[in-house]
Amino acid sequence: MQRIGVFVCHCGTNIAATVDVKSVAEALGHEPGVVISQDYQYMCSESGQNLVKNAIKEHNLTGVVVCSCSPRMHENTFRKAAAAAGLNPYLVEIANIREQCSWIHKDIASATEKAIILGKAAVAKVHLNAPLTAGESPVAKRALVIGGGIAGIQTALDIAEAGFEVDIVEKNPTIGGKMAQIDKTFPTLDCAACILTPKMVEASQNEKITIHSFSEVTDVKGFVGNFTVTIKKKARFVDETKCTGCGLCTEKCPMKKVPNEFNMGLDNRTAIYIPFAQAVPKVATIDPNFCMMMKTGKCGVCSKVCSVGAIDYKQEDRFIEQKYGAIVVATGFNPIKLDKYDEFAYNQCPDVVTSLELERLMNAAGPNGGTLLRPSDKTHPHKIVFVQCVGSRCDDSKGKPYCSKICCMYTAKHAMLIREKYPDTEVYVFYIDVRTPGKNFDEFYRRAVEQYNVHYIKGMVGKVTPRSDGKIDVQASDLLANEQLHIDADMVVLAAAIEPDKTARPLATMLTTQMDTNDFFTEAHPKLRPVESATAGIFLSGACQGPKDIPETVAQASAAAAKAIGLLVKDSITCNPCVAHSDELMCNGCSSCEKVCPYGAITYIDKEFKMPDRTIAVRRVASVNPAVCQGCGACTVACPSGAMDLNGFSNNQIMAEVDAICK
Amino acid sequence: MQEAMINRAKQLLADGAVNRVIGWKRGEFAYDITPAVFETAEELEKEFVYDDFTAANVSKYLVKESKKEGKILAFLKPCDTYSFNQLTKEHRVVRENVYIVGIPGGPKLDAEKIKAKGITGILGVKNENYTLKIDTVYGEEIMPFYEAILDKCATCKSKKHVVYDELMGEEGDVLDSNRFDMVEKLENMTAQERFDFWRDQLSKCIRCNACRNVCPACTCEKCVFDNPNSGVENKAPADSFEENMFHIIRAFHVAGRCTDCGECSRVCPQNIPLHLLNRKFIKDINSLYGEYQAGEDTTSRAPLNDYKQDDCEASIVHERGVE
Amino acid sequence: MLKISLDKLDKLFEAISASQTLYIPVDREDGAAEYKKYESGMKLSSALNTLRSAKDFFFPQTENLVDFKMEGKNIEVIDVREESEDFVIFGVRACDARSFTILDKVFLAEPVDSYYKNRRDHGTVVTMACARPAETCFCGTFGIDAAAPEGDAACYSDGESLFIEAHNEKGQKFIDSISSLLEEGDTAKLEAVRAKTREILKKLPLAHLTTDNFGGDKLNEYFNSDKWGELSESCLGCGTCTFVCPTCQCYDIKDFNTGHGIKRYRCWDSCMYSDFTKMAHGNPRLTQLERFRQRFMHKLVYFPANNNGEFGCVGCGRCLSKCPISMNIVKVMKALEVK
Amino acid sequence: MQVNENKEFQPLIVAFCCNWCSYAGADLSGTNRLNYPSNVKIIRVPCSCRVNPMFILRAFQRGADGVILCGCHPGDCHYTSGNYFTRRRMTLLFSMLDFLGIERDRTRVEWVSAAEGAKFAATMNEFTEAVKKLGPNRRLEDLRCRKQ
Amino acid sequence: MNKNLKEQVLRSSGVDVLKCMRCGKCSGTCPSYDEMEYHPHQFVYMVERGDIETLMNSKSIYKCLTCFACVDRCPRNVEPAKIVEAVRLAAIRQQGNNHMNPNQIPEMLDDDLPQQAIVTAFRKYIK
Repeated sequence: MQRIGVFVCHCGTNIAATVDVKSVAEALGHEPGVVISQDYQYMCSESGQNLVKNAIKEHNLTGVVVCSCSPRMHENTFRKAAAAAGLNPYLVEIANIREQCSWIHKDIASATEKAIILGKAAVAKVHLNAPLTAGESPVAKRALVIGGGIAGIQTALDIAEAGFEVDIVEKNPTIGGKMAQIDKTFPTLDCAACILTPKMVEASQNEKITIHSFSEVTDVKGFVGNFTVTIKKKARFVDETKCTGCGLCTEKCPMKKVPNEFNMGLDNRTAIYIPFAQAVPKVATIDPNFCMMMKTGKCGVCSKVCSVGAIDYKQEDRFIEQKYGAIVVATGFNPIKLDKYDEFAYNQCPDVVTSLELERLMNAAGPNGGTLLRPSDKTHPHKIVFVQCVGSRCDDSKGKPYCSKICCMYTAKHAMLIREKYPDTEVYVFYIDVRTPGKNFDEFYRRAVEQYNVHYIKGMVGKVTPRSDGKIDVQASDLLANEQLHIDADMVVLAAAIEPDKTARPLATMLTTQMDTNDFFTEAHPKLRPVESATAGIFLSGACQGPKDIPETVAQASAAAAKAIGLLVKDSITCNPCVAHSDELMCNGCSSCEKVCPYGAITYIDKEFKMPDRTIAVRRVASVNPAVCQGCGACTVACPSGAMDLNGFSNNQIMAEVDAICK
Repeated sequence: MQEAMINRAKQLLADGAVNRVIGWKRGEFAYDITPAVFETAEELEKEFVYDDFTAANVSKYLVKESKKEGKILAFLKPCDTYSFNQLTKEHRVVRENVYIVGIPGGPKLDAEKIKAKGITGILGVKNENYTLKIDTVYGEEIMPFYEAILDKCATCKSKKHVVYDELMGEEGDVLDSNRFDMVEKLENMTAQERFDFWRDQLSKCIRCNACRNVCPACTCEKCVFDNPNSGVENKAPADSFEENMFHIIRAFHVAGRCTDCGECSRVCPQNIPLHLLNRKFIKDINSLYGEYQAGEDTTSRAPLNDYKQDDCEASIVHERGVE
Repeated sequence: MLKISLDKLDKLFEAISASQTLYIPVDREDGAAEYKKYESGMKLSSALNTLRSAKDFFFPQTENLVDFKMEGKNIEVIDVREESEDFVIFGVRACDARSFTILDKVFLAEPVDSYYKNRRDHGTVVTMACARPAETCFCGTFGIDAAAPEGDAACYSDGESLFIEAHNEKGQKFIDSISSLLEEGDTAKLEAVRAKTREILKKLPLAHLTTDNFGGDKLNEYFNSDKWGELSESCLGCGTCTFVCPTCQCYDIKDFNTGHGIKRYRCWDSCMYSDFTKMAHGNPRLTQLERFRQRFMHKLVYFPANNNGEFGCVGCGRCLSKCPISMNIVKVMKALEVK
Repeated sequence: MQVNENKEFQPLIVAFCCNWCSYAGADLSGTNRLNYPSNVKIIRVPCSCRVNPMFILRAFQRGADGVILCGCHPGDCHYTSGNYFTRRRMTLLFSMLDFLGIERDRTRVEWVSAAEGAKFAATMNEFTEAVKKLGPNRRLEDLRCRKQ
Repeated sequence: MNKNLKEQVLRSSGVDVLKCMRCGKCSGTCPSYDEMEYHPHQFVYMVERGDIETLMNSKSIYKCLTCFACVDRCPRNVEPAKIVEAVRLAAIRQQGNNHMNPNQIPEMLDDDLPQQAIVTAFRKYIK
């Protein structure tokens, strides 16, 4: 016979104002099996919890029902309290009489009646609760970081620092990401390469870190602590272990007309290339789309000049499989394509550039060796117009609905750098709002205005028209002056919105993590768990979760690392005991459940059974791996015989709730 | 045909290729034929029958038989092969233990249909050029063959065997049947009319479980309706609700798995058109998720164990047909 | 004998139903016949027999026995029995009429089943002689004369008139209540019809089936017969035979929680079902073979053993035509019989 | 279900809500004090795909007048694909109930995210109204369970 | 501020002025900018404030070319040109200020009145 305790919380007046808690406690006291039914001011308080604990001991309770706030709030609190008093924590059920009762109903009579019914349902369910013990599953002591930008590098370094093996998977031939392309950083104006490249080197030299450059994740199986990841090492046609990065091949390669992605296509590279001088790993890669040898079979220059014989035209993609305990996603961002914004003439005029292109134009390693020249005629621009919010803050049909966050600051940086280096150049910035929250950020922006005389104009550029004389007519409104301006600019710089990398969406599917409509990864909680995904063991680092500047990215990278380390230090993790299980005697082995399981938690075994008709039979039956199962219950409905059931939400428990509600 | 089948079976038994044969056994009258397992040539000679009344689908028996020692020869009609394939897909039969000989199917005859004509005291039935000559204690009676065929044969979906080791007779084609006509007719009724129709039908149910027990898709080790722990078990429909519950859930459990073999309606002692429930699911699946024929192959995903991201919403039910 | 013209049947039914509930077999849309409560305009079915047997009237498929209400630790028991009202079942065939005798032996033996008795006391069985027996009929095997049915009162038709005679007091009372519609008639033609029926009965394919080699003393001959295996191998384990059978009388008692009380009801059970007579220790008959054997041993051996040689079958032939795989008591008897 | 001669018909609505989106959405409508009728009683399930058609029929058997099933928006399932299966199952089940002549407006599936407290409340208001219009569930009830 | 007028302009234009984020791109792109006393972004803002009579009395409503450049360029799909058009329409309607009302019609009808005229009147005055 069950001995159930019912505890009704007032939650101050939150519940008690619209629910007559005394009558609820009284009514539930008459339910079968209930031996004690009490109400209390704040059940979640320490004294409230003590009330529960004492009752468990005193009445030797076999089940506890707490009528209080949402189980999403305090289910854990009361489970822990029960466990402390020696009752299996899964013998606790919560009736949600606050969020789903007192807060939504005004009439005391009907709210009280509903609270009683919800309480009865919880009592009916707890009658059927079984004590559950959480299983444990081992943790593979290795982390995977997907993406080798500053976010991935920082995360990997921090995890390695804590003593764990960590692999970086980077789809490009080198790590470094966007930061490697940036010239200077705000608000300190120090050189990006100067602070990034030491980290890249550190990563490459750290014994605990393995860098899989020019590689992609192609498959993810498993679950927290126990992921099995397949990594495709794309063929770079150069043996990484032999190549010394001497660069001779890149000098000799006859195919020199390949647009250089590192410089945003503003200059060219060779078919065999090392993206930039400080690339890590400093290994050449052959671009098979342009290599003469690969395309026509005639050339082989690089192979001839390579003294270590690293060139291998026959190399194929390789797949490696590795076990990981934790995965950190750091897939970063890209500026959006500006093709559809005709009004800015980006596709028509080479002197209309994006901000990232401007970074390369100004960089010493860039196409012009650091001198700012117009791409069209290589002359000094004397009038430059910056356009903010290109594709950001748009209606969905026009662009990205969000603020890209970094543009205001990097534009101020660009304006300032140009005015510093070329004082004869006039700089106009057309803005909608200048958004500069952050340490020393607004001061930085003010310096651009006050110290460098950058013209900030509130208003948006309506149309950019390249003129035949080489000038660019920028037509814009000055909202404060209430006039329309025409500026004959030499260059126009567009602050293109940023978006998550395209590889993120398929990756999210592999990882079974959620994304928002903009393809940014969704964090487990927007405030309290900003670096974890909702899928256990998957963490988020950098701009893949939302637009971020470098300091924020690094901060999140370290935070993600800390979370991953917190997981990796454990030898095993406690599993959710509310998982599916199959009654082997009833199972038909039909494979329906396996087909709907998103985690591959169900396998089949041939097992010998003593059948009810006294015969021995070998039968195919389903077996659930409790460490893999996440407890969704899809299998329980797919199973026609009802052999598959779910702990904590069993068929009978849910039906008992239905019955109690419909009583 | 029968002679050829007996000969082939004897040959296979003699070769040792199989050690048993599943087929049909002669009864007391012309029509009361029982599925049976034969082990010897003598038994085959004496009792094996294949004629216009051998409608029973023997594939379900193979769930048990295919797990026994040795190989069994199964004569399967086209519709039976669909059931067999579906059972193979669900790992309910051991394919290797069954030697399948595909045989031409129906149309098969329904003794009830003959009796419904007022013809009783049947002593023998002969098919002469699609006219039935029925010998009765009250004299000879005549009726057209096609007026006595089983409903399931009248709406035959396919005369093609989807699985076999060898074929006897000519292979047929998948047919363009009119099997959804009745479902459509019901869909076009008002909700009240549909309700009345089904209340009328389902209230006849005596819960004998014949539909379930004959169904090749219902091979559960223990049916939820027989399992006292399931909370829905019952031996008799004590209430109109339970008639609904049993038939809805049964149809749902076989949805996407039912091959539309029609055995449920054939065996129903109360003549409830149960196949309409299954066909409703089949029709919905075809129209909402693309054509799907259960049992056609052994690899495709059952529609209910599958999804597409752009599947229609459940609200589609509110938007179509007659309220 | 008293008679009424066949074209005046309507008047007869009207008269009966004016004083008590009358049930007659009528044709259903799907061609099968079933008993229906008589309402004006209904036509008596000409079918040989109803699809379901007439046992429903005295032993319905489900029947509420008692209600419980629970309040805290108190259980209130509510007797839901109601005294039946008088009713007449008209047109019962000879086989079904005999089935009541068999059911009586079960339900009216001590301890008397008061639910059954209540209905039995209030029901008047008016039988109807068969004129066109079917190939599935074998009532003769059990000593039943289809041309002379039992029952409280019996009817015979000569094609023009319906003749009625009483077999007991209840039957006489029934006839008295409608006597104004009846007239004395000449039975010569009727006797000719009956003779013809008996001729046909003799010609039926199962006419020669006898129970000579079955009975209460044959336990050892048949229980371990090696025939059971092949006989039962095709059995689907459905309950069709038992549910259409006029003599099957097994039932189960179950409780149903309505949410606001408990209903204790009984419903037909079938020995073909896997959980038949399942008890705390488990199931005494684990295989379909055992369950199959139970049904036929019960009808052919156990029942006669306990009931002075009365067999538990009346040869109505329902199971012959309704079994999904056409396995039936006739095939069992023929296969099993040791002469 | 309760019918009182003086009061208007108050339907009983059973709502199955998935733990991750819709139950949280229901909580949010509580947090935002958005009213919906007390006729609605919520049962928490881990995922909408946990809801067996039998539960829905059971609710109708026991006196529910309407059953609504809420889950994450397609594509947002916490378990990645659960609600896709739900969608197919419920579409077919509801279609079958419709085929049997059960009123369509007694059943519904709605996707409610954890952020859509307002949608949850609006949905419940609407659904309750729709069921109220239909009156008590008479076509799929168990007479034994009817309250006197 | 004239609430009814605002209501009318919003309804007839179908524009949600609250979507405007005041970037001024509409005015930045407007070819008639210099001709207009009030510019597209001002139209949106002034309608939001309910200051519609001012716009109706301004020549600006006739200077708009309805070229839809602002509609095309607006990042937030506010569609200023539709606002201008709606204000223009409001002005046209008010000129007569003699709306026809269905229940006035019967007494105005006589046999000589062409049916076309009634239909036209409805089109003109009731929208």
